[in-house]
Amino acid sequence: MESIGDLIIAKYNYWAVITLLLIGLYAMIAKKNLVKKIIGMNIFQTAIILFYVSIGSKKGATIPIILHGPAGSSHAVHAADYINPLPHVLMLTAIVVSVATLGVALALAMKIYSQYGTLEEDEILEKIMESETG
Amino acid sequence: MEEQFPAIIVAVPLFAALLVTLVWWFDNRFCFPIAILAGTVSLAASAGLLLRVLSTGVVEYRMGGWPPPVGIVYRVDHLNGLFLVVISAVSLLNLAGSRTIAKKEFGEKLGAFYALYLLFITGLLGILITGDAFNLYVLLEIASLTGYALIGMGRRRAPLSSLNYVFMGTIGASLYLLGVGYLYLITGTLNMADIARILPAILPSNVVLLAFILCLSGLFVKMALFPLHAWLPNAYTYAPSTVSSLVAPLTTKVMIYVMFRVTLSIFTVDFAFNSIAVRLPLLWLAIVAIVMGSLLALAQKRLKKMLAFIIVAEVGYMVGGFWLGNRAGMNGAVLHIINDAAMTLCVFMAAGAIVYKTEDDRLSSLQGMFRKMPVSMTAMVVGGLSLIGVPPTCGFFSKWYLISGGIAAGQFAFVAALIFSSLVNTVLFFRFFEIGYFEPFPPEKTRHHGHTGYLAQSKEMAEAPLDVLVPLITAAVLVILLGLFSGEIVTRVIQFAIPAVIG
Amino acid sequence: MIWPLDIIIVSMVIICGIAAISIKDLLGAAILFGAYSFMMCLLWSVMGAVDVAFTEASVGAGVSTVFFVAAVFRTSRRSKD
Amino acid sequence: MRTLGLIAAFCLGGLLFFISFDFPSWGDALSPASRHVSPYYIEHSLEDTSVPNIVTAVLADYRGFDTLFETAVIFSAGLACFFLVRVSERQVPAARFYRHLATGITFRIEKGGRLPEGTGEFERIDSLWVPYDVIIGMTCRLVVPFIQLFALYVIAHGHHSPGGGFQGGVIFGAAIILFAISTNLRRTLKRMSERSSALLSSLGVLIYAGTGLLCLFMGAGFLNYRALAAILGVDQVAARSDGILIVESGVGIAVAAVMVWIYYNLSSAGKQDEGL
Repeated sequence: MESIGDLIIAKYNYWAVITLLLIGLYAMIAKKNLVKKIIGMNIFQTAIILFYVSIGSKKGATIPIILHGPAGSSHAVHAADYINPLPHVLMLTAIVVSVATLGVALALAMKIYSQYGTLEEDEILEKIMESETG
Repeated sequence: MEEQFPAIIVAVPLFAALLVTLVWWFDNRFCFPIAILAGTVSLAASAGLLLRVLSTGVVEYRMGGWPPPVGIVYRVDHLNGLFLVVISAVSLLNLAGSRTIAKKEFGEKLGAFYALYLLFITGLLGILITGDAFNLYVLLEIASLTGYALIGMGRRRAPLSSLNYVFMGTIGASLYLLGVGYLYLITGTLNMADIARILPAILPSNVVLLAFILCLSGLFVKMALFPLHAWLPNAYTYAPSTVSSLVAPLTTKVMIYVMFRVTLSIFTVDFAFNSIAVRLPLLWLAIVAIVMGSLLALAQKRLKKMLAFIIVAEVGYMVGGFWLGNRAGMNGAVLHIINDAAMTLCVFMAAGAIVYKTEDDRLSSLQGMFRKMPVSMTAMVVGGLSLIGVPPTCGFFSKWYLISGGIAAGQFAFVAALIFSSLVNTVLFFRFFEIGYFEPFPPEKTRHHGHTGYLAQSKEMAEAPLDVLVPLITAAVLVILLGLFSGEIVTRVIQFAIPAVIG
Repeated sequence: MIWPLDIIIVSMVIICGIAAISIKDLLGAAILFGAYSFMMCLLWSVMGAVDVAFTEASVGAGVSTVFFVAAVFRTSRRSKD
Repeated sequence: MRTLGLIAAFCLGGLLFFISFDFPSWGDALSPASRHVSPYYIEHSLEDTSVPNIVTAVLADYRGFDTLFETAVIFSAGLACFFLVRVSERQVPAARFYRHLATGITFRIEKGGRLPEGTGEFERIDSLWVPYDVIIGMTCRLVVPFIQLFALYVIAHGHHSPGGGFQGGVIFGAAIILFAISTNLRRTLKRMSERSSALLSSLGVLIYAGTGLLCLFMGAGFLNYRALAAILGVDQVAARSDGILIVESGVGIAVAAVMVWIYYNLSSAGKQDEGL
């Protein structure tokens, strides 16, 4: 039987991921300001990156760079000594995707601002209503 | 060279996109020929690959020469071999018709448009061909990112709709990524075939179930299944014409393909259809999508928005057909993806030609349009007949399969929804036909709408230019040809694409 | 992999995340987002994901913040929520 | 609709929370994720590619195809920002500001007024101009070359230490952005024009994709660097290592150029006239 403390230590990373996911989703759904929504989107994406990095971590292992022996001769490498590198690779890609999405989203927000003069979604919708009826 | 086809299909459009960006800072004129050339090469390679799959079976291509669970692998079977040909043909056809309209819509940024267009195609073709769950996510992001940019260049509400699409699209893709993460956590691999090999040993497992739910809900956001469809109508309506005729036929269909792939090749038929009870809820979701999409389409006053809601209903067809879980239903769903790509291309290209000439897509402004633009309107009618499901056109045959699948599965609500949706489409296109053919020109009304322009007032023929019309006619002919050869397609290709387990 | 340190950083990450979406000044939100990214980067380097942490430090805390500041500078700092 | 969305979000959160009890514990060395594929990378990357940094080896070789598209994603982001916000240069701003270099007096010149360009006595300034700070200007001028040098080191040393094309590229781009912030956008544009940033970003991806195609034409598969052995005149393992270096530098060029390009467009709202 494991105690509550052990359980928390074993899982708190996943719970942090869930909290961050919810913060991001909340900002994307409930906030009206577009920049706030974009920040929420980024938090959502980083939460997923944190999830992958948590999968990769391994107790008692070191960073995934193989230590050279003297004169460059490679000694036998044991998988248990190094942290799982695959999630790190995947997450490098995911970080790049998130910054790319950020750039496009900010460009769109800028275009919206030049069109309507505001970044608040409700004010923008009001202006659209006005222009469509009037 | 033949064994390199899978790499060529994806690498050539990517390479062409880069070349276009290099060239257009010096000369604008080379962009279009380069794009057309790249599209043709990739279509030829897809066709060659499909022939090879038909004769020898599944083709595998190892990226960087690494064997499957270690490296990334491309895997082509009957299902995606067929879609590769369809998607590259549809995008090439639209590209061919884009020249004049794009010049008008994008002006100086024409080169950037073609580069983004090619990157978009690269993403979609890559999604179709890849056999790696994470690689699929990266390609998905390429296709979406370029899609956001292309849609955001439209008029009026386009940037806002595009930003909404960014949010929804990111949620969808991230949920899919999270689902893949859960699968990786439990299996330790990202290769689809490898996951499918490992999964049966660890079932039943809550983590796998959650991964399934996450992947599917992410894909549902991306394909705009009914309660999650909110981003689609505005984005497709306000997008530039050349873009909506590219995005509308392709994105949702490719997402539905991904649903097929994820369910059949990752989670396996046994898990998805027998172990867990998601079949009926998803079928009902599809039924609701069909009914609501049709009803909402009925309420629209603008041509492109009406077509966009028809797409929402059509997504319901394919999702429903798939989750019927029998052979006829799946045949119908796969066939309908192909047919729907062709007929949506046809109607959106026709709509693009009309908007190009009149600058107005309100249904009420289409009066007398048959006399002004006979070819475009005829193409629109062919597409419309296919959406309704009238026999010589392709829409009839896939709907026939779907209905017989529904009857075989005993799901009469699905059959009723299909028939209801056909009736609604009949009403929609008859209204369209009535306005365009029978209503006379309004005597004074047009002058009040500032930019309705001289065209609305003159009664002479004013067709779109020839390089728009030829691809449009080809698309219309394609709709009919696909109908005539649908039996061939099903017996030669599609029936091998569906796992033998499904009876 | 020292878990008390880890828990402190995790809570800092969550606090920065909540602060970034609740502050009314958008420039402040951009800076807080930078702080959030930097905390995240620390967390990852504690977990041994050095490459990811390096990337996050240069992208999330560096360039992303610059983009946010540039966008806020060219639009408006005001936010109602 | 909004409350419905929130309820759905919290349902999702609850579901994720309950399923988290089925997970292997954090840091469990025996979890399936660390047992199936990843040991192969850890144990074989050095002999396959002679790259000690496993992440670099996996990134650029085993899963090099992902990275090609990652670079394509960042390239399309640059292109997309340009496509969305860039406005044509022909739009003349409402008013321009000039500063007389000798006296430090600033002028406002209305639209249509005669511009004192080319005399060499005046300098154009931004409409929200703050007098130059000697400390900031000098520090940035001193620091920028060292940052760039560090960026090159990060790219080149990615085989042995954390880092690689992407990180190095971002740092290089950030150095140029720092220069643009500490002086002004126009001066930066003179050193690195928009056209050259666009061309470089496309060139960077082209290096990567071109290496892949070269391997394809050499008879091996796409991105199979082993085929480069014949060209480079080294053995196959070293060819993989060199191939990784080539594509990493391609990534570095592309990323640096795209970061600068996006900054140009975002900071000036597409006018490329007055920056941050």
